[in-house]
Amino acid sequence: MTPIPLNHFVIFSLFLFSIGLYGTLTRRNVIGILMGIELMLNAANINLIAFSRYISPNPETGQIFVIFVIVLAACAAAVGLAIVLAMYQNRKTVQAEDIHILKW
Amino acid sequence: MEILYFFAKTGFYATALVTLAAAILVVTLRNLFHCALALILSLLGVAVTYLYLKAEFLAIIQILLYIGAIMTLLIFAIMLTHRLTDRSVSQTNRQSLPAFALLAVFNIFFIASLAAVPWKINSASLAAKIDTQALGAFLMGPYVFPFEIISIVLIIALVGAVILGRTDQ
Amino acid sequence: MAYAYLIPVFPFIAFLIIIFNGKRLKHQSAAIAIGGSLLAAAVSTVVILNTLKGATYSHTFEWIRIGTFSLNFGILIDPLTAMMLFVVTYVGSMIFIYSVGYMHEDPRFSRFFAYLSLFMASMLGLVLSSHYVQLFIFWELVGLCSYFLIGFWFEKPSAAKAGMKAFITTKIGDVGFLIGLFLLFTCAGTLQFKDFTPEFLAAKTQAGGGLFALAAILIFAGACGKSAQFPLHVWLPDAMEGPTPVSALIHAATMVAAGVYLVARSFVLFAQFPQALEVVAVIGTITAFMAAFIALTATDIKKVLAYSTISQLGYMMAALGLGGFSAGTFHLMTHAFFKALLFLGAGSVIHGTQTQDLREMGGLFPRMKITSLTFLVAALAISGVPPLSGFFSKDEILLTAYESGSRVIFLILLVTSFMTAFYMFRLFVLAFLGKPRKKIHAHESPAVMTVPLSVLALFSAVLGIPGSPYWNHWFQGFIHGGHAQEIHVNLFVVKCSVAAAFSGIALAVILYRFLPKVPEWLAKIFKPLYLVSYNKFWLDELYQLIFIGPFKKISQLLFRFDAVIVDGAVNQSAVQTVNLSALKNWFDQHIVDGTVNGVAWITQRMSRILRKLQTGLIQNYLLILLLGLLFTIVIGFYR
Amino acid sequence: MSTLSLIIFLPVLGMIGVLLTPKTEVQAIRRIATIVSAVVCALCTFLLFRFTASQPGMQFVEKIAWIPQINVFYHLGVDGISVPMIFITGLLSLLACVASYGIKERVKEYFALYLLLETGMLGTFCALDLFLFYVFWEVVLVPMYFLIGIWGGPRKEYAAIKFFLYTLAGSIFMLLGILALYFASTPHTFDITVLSVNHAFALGFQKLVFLALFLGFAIKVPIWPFHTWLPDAHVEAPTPISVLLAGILLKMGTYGFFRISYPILPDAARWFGIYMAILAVIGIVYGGFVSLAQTDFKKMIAYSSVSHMGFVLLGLAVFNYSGFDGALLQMFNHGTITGGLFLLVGVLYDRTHTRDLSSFGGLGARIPVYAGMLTVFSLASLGLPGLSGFVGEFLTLLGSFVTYRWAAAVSCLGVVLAACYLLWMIQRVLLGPLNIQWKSIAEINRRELFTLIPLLVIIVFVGIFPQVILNLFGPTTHALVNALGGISQ
Amino acid sequence: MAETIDQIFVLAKDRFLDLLGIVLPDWIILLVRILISIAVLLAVAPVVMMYMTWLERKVLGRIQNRYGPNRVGIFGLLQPIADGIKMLTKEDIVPKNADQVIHFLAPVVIVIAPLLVLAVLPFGRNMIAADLNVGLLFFLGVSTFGVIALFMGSWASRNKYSLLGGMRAFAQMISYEIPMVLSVVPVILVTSSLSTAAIVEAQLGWKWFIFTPWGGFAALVFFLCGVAEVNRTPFDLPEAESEIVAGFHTEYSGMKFALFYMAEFISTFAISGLAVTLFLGGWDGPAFLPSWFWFGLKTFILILIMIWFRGTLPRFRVDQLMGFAWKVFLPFTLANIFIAALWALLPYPKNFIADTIGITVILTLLQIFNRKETPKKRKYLYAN
Repeated sequence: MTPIPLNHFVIFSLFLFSIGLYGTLTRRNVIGILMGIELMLNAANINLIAFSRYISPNPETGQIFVIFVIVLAACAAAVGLAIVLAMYQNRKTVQAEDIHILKW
Repeated sequence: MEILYFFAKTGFYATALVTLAAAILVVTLRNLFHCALALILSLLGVAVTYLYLKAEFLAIIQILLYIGAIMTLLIFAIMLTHRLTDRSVSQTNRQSLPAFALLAVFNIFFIASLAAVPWKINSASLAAKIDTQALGAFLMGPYVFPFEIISIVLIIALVGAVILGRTDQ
Repeated sequence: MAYAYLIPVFPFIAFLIIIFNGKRLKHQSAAIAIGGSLLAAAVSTVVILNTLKGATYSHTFEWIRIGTFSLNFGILIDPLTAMMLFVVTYVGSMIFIYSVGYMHEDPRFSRFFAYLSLFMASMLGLVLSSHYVQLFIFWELVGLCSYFLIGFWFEKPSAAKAGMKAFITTKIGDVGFLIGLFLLFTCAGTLQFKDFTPEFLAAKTQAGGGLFALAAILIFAGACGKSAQFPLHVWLPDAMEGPTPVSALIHAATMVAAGVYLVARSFVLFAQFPQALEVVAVIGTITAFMAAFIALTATDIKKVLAYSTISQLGYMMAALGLGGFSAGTFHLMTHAFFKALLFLGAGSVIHGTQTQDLREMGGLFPRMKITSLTFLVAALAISGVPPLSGFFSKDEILLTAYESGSRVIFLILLVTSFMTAFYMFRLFVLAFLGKPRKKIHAHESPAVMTVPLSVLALFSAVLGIPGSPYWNHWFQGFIHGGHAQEIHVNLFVVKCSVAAAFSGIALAVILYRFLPKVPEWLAKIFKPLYLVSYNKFWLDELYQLIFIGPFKKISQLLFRFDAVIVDGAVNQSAVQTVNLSALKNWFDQHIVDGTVNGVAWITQRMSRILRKLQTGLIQNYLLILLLGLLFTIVIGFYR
Repeated sequence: MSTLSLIIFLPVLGMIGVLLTPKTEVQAIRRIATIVSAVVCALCTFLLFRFTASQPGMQFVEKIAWIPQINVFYHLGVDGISVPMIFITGLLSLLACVASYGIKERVKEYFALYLLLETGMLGTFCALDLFLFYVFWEVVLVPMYFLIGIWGGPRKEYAAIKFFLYTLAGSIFMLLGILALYFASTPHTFDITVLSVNHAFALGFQKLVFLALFLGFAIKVPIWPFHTWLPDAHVEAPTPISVLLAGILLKMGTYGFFRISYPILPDAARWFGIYMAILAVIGIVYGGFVSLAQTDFKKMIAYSSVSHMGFVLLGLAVFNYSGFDGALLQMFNHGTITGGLFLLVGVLYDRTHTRDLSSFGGLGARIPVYAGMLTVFSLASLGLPGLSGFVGEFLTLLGSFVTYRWAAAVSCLGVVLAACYLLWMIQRVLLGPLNIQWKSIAEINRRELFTLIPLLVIIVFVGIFPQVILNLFGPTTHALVNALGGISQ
Repeated sequence: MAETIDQIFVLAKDRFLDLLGIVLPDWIILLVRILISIAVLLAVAPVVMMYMTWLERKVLGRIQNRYGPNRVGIFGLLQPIADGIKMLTKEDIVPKNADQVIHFLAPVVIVIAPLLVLAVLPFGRNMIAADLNVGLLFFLGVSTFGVIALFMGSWASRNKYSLLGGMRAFAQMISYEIPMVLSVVPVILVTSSLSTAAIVEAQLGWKWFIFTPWGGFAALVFFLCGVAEVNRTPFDLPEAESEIVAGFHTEYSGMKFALFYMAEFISTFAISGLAVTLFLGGWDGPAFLPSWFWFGLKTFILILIMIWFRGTLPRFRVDQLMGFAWKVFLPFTLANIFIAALWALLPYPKNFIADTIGITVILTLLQIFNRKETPKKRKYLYAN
């Protein structure tokens, strides 16, 4: 039995990342952007685990880093959503393009 | 038994396909609620991918944590979007085409460069079994410092979120 | 002898007790003060008796030491000290006792005794000092007590002023004294009394003694201030604002004699320099005459006595200046007793009549017999009627003057002697004889006052004997440290003296007892002279004109100078700084800031074009970022 | 932490404590400030006794690198010159703190600034690094400005600004001098001990630097004609601040001469001696005359400070043992005596709300204890033997007489003038008929007495046993005189 | 004999697979082995659910002094089947505005989660469908899927009551999940395993965790959180009929409604089973009866307790509900971890005492801090 080639994981994660990035770039809704970011983070996680499993002599490092990333993602989500909430309360919108007070 | 492994491998590719399909739905669907559900599916797929990488603990953690996170997202999606079904409003901005083009170029370059890399596979690592206990020992051993830092960051984020989200009474 | 330091300590302890418990003690404070002075007197007596046997004592300790320089204070007991101890403790004790009666009604009774005790302590410290600086310290302290006691009834503005005048006037002298001390120290390198021997001085002044003489004269300036010598005598008459016992103790018997004591103590120094002695003699003579002249017309009973004191101190100074060490000191002693008696008698009169003006008194003799009699004894003594004490001492001074060869001084002193007798009996007649000129309820003073009067009268009467030919001039020998002095009696001088005394007495009695109109008539005839006397040579006014007025002017002027010029300069510099700042501000706003604004304006123009890049859309930025990333990758790929 | 740092920074701790107390808790704030001041005072006394007087060098030295790039050290130490100053600072701070109970408004800010001021003063007397010295010197300035400017009298703003700007102008020159010393030394150093031992600068340079430092110190002393801020500041400042101003701040100027100008610039010091003597004599006489013209109680004492500090300068100008000892003793005495006088003025002002001398009169009969105190302090001020003022003036004059006879002789006029204005003041306040306006004036109370008695004890003690305190700084000043090549007498 | 009865289901499965092994290749056997387990669970679960409804109605009836179902079959034993037929045949109504797809998906998804978690429950000795080494986490993780499905259903219904119910359910379940997970941590700590089978092994021989101080309290917390997780009285706010009609399943009928119901009951069963596994020794019991019997007995006792709750307790208020989770359970469970650690560290008599003291202290502190706050009398600084 041969294991699944590493490149397949990497390409999978690359696609996942690209899709997430696409969402981040194109979504008008801030929540949509957050979703895109979640996807990107997951793609990164896959890479972390895959590389540590395949390449690294210490296969646990990737997993541990993924734990950290998940926690940080949770933090980011919490803070990000709080910001979105505050934004909505102040400006009654969650559209990214409506929020441009820093323009000029 | 080979056939089972074949099934298993096929299962991976199927999962990957489902995951990517769901991800595409996430970024293209108009309805945010649907997007979120698609995201769940996508994340589930990632969890399964973890299983293929023999990271059971992480797979479960992925489900456990992201469900809560996405539930929250859903709530926000509902609370903060008035016109979920309003078809007249575009959900994407005007840069989808350049974004797509750029990403396509990016992917092409990436894959092209990837093919040129000869990975040195570490077979010992590949075969190693890392159960939850071992992970815990690592977390409490060599990685205890980042672990503690992360917990502090978590607390800070928590407090920050509370303060940001508080309405001025 | 080793217990001599206790002498000033007793009164000082009394002072401490009284000052801190004044309110509680009330009249008991008198007992404490008297106890202190009597103990001092007792110890003094022991010391004096030892001294009489020829013993001297000195003890020093280091007070300040800076590098090689040190001030060694201590106690020095020699015949001069012994004599002063005798005067201070005995007269002092009598006056303490007298004060109990005199001050009985005063609300600040115990304060009075506290000050008296402090004075007593300081005075005793002064006479016991073995070092000029130590003496200076006590010198100042007695001055302080004098200040307090003159201003004792400070509710009277005149009293308060008199105290200040006394202090400041003597302070002027003291400054001279201090400079003299510095000079002396610089020249001699020591200020220890016993170091000043003729041999020492001779060795030091071989190169020339000008500075020494100057130092001596400056020290004499201090004595001038303290002993109310011309021209610093003006404070003493005013000092009569104090209670009469104070006048008696401080301004007649002891403190004012401190100046004489100082000159006597420094006699070796003075004797070495004739110039200094001359100054002393001249000043003393002038003072003696001038004060006596003023006393002729004074109408205040205490003022008469005050000028008399000045005059007598002038006598002493003149004697010292003429080289009559023993004469001066002898007169100091006798004068202390009879002048104290005179003041106390006057006090008794004032106590009995509640007035000080001679023109309001008269006919007191029947009502105040003891006072009158004792006063008479003192008056006779001061006039130089033999065989009372004043006769012997004054006679010796005149003798000294006569023998010094300076006839002018002798004559002046003789005239002064005549005037002394005259004004004393003018006083006596006006106060005690004749009929009361005003309705006064005069009454004899209580025993506590009359007994000291009697004791002092006794002393006044007999104290001349030790210095008289009858005792073979024992005192003179004693004061010179046991060397018997060869003093021959000059009968001419005696005759002159006695004649002056009796003529003066007779004239006074005749003029004021029997021919009351004549003095007024005389005053009209000799109006200029009368006015000179009556207005005390206009010295106060003169000082006011040439010193105090200008001083005040100067201070006002300097104050204005300070406010306008010095402070004005400071403020003006501030104002100019502000003006300059305004100018700079204009420059800053229009030129410097203009440049800055111009640059900013250009920048703004440019940025208006560039700011289009800032879309404010985060995804736009992200896209550009991605583009950049891609660019980098491509570069990296095809490098 | 060693003693000196403790002494210096304890008030800062107290300040923090005060700042952390709610401003309504006036009682607690006062208590904190008093306790801190008391502890500092106790430590200063402890220092006084632990100090080995016979050694001329620095003791209790602390040296820590502070800004090593420019060779700045946190360098503390005391010798015979600074120990009495530190002691009097600790003592007066405590007494003035107790006297500050009369402050009724903005108590919290007041005590906070007060404690900061205390730190600045103590630091100035301990610093052995020019940089550190300058820092503390300026630390004194700021709280003083506020203390006068907020709690002062009617013209407080004017007085505060004048004080601040004037002193600051002086400090700028001082800073220039310090920098000149720094750049002239090799290797560059701010260390006073090093500068004074290892460096012999050219006379011309020394003169320039001396002049710069002189301006800084002269304004603080203040030396005529730089004195005009003093009467204004004194009159407008609240009583305890006047006490500190007169008792300690003025000493910082003369202390600067002792600590910095003289050891580092000995040649220039000798060269300038005669001019300093001239200024001193002018100050003494001028101050006396101007005091005589005053009708304001506080202003009179303020000008008397000019006169008295003139004596210090005179002693400084003569370069011999007695002159230096006298100057230092006079500094100490002036701190106690004038401090006491200002406290007494404050006592009277609290009761009558006027300082016009002509409006009093006859108070001696009504408030005898106060009168006694005022009299004793005045007498000490005018140099009555037996009290401390005399010893200082005597030694100063003696020392100056050796070098400049005329100066000493003219200065004696100052003594007479002192007698004049002080006695006249006593006459106008205490003597004469009672001004009926004050017939129910209250006697000095126990708290006020507490602030005066320690000073009184010191005045009497030093007056009678001056050798005790002379021994304290004698070795140090004598070493300084020897180093300056002065006369050892 | 007892051994045979104990292992009767396992033996049956093995025999069957042996028979199949004769004709089929290995990999099919392996698949079948898995499929059999799945099939059994899928078959048993609805039956259990059906008779749980019966049991509930019966017991409730007795509590309310009435009979309960008694018409269909003896004691109404056939009532669940009748109900099932009724459900299947009822009209399936979908609201016009509803999100069709999600409205359909929700009941499907919701039933998956409780069925999945059954896989890691050890029903008896060797009777575990999948002995995962992260079994416990699997249970907890998968069971949260229920929330998603519930929310999907509530949102898709386009009914404000539904949505409110969904929101409530979300808040409640997320809140209670935290103390629930934390209350499990001591068990993991002591057994150092996440495998449910291993946990049961650790308790064999009457060393049930409920008998330890920390275990007792953890069990209590876990059980109450479990009740809340499955939205049963007194935590049934998401479907509070007096407030929001029927909550998230207002717009469901027919079989879809039945699926919701089924999910709830299977969840109840699963949670009870897990509580038994974690704290009550799982299938451990006197050997005279088979292990699966003991497991079933204990589970049903817990289910009966839940029914008893429903029959006797009123509903919580929303703020009380949240407060209970955050202010009482959360701090207590956190402290409990520490106490369990003490237990694991110290020797026997000492750890008992330490734990008892610790729990007393915590309870006291909790009581003090959660005391109803009576505002202090206000001090007026400026007004009077």
